[in-house]
Amino acid sequence: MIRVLFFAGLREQLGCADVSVPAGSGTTLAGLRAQLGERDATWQRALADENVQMALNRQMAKSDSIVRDGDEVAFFPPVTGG
Amino acid sequence: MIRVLFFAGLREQLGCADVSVPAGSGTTLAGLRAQLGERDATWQRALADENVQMALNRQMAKSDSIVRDGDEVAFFPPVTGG
Amino acid sequence: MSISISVQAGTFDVGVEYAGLREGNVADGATAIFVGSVRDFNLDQSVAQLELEHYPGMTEKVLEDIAGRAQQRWQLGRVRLVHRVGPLLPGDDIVFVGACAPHRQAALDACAYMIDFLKTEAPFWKKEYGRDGVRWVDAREGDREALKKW
Amino acid sequence: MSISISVQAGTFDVGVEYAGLREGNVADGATAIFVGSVRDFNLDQSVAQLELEHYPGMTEKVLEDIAGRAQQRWQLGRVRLVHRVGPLLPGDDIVFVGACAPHRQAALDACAYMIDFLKTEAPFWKKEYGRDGVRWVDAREGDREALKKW
Repeated sequence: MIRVLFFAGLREQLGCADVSVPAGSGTTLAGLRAQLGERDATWQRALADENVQMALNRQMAKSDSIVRDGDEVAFFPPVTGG
Repeated sequence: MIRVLFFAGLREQLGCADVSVPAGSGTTLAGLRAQLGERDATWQRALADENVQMALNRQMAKSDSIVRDGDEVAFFPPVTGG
Repeated sequence: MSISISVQAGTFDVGVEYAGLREGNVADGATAIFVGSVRDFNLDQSVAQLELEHYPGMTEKVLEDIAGRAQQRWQLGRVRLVHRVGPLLPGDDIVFVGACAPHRQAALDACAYMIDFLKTEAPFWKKEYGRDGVRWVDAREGDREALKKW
Repeated sequence: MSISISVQAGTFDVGVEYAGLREGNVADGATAIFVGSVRDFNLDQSVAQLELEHYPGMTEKVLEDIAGRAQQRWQLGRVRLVHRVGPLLPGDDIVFVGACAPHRQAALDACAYMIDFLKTEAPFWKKEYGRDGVRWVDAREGDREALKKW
């Protein structure tokens, strides 16, 4: 399984803090994101936002990163700390 | 009169923290410095050092600044605070 | 060459943090510190309270990574990063960035570098509770711009 | 927009200085601080003690002038400069430079600007009492160089 976390405004938009999805073979972050977007119109719209950033195993990651079984993925808006 | 102060290494070289000299008319800082240098070989050498800096009435000043009666002049090595 | 990171709900004491950077440290003549605090307004919306969300686990990792990169780039002594999470009020301190170095330029540059990257890489999000309602703070374009100098 | 300057023999407390910059100040989200301390060696001569001489009256004037120029150049809130004089030991703090601003870049730049100019304009002189004798510290060429960026 792949654990997927959502933070801040994105979490509120989805009404969801985390989901677990089965690990497909050779899935990229972009693929996982598209797959999650198929859930419904809200998820589609929220995850289509090009500002949404991605982390793979707690490191900033790009769309073409490969996601493997046991990985932790996160989607979130641009950070605003400091 | 013009009050002349010396600081740090220059004060130690001269063995003198301050002197008062009569105000000449139209004296510049360079003129005052040359005049002080005539005291003896030690003063000559110490004040000839091009690193020596000058202040006029507690502001950094240049050689061509005019010195007037009642002014406070200072000569000192490059500063090393902070 | 030590790095110390804290992500915490409670406040921090700048005097105590400074003492931690300096104690027994006579090799480093320079210490640079940046502290970020909650302003009472942000883009014209008066702010009554702030809520800082973060990504536990990733936050600490990113802060250590930023501090480590600074230590590779400059000759630094101790480095300390503290970031608060949870509810905050106007005037409260949010973030402490401190760097010691033998020379001042390294300490000052490293301090500026770390807060610049913290602002764009560390997974914290601010939510403002203001007179006009609740909203997530938008990322500033200027924060991305600021990275270009490094 | 206030400037506060102290030239003093006694030590300063970074926590207290920070509190003075921040108290009741919710307009400025950023505070940058630089603290200079006595290192235990300088150019390979082990330093046992330092004596800081200054030019009373001019010192305060120059520090106020430097702080005033910083306030003209950047949008700053409170600015605080403290410089110690007299005998100092390794590890002792010598100088505190603090600047508050609505935005971090102004606070960081102003802090770096003020310590850079303090190093070349403020009439302080360091005398080192070391293992190998007593000597006046030479001005560093790098300190003149550092001004070019402003």
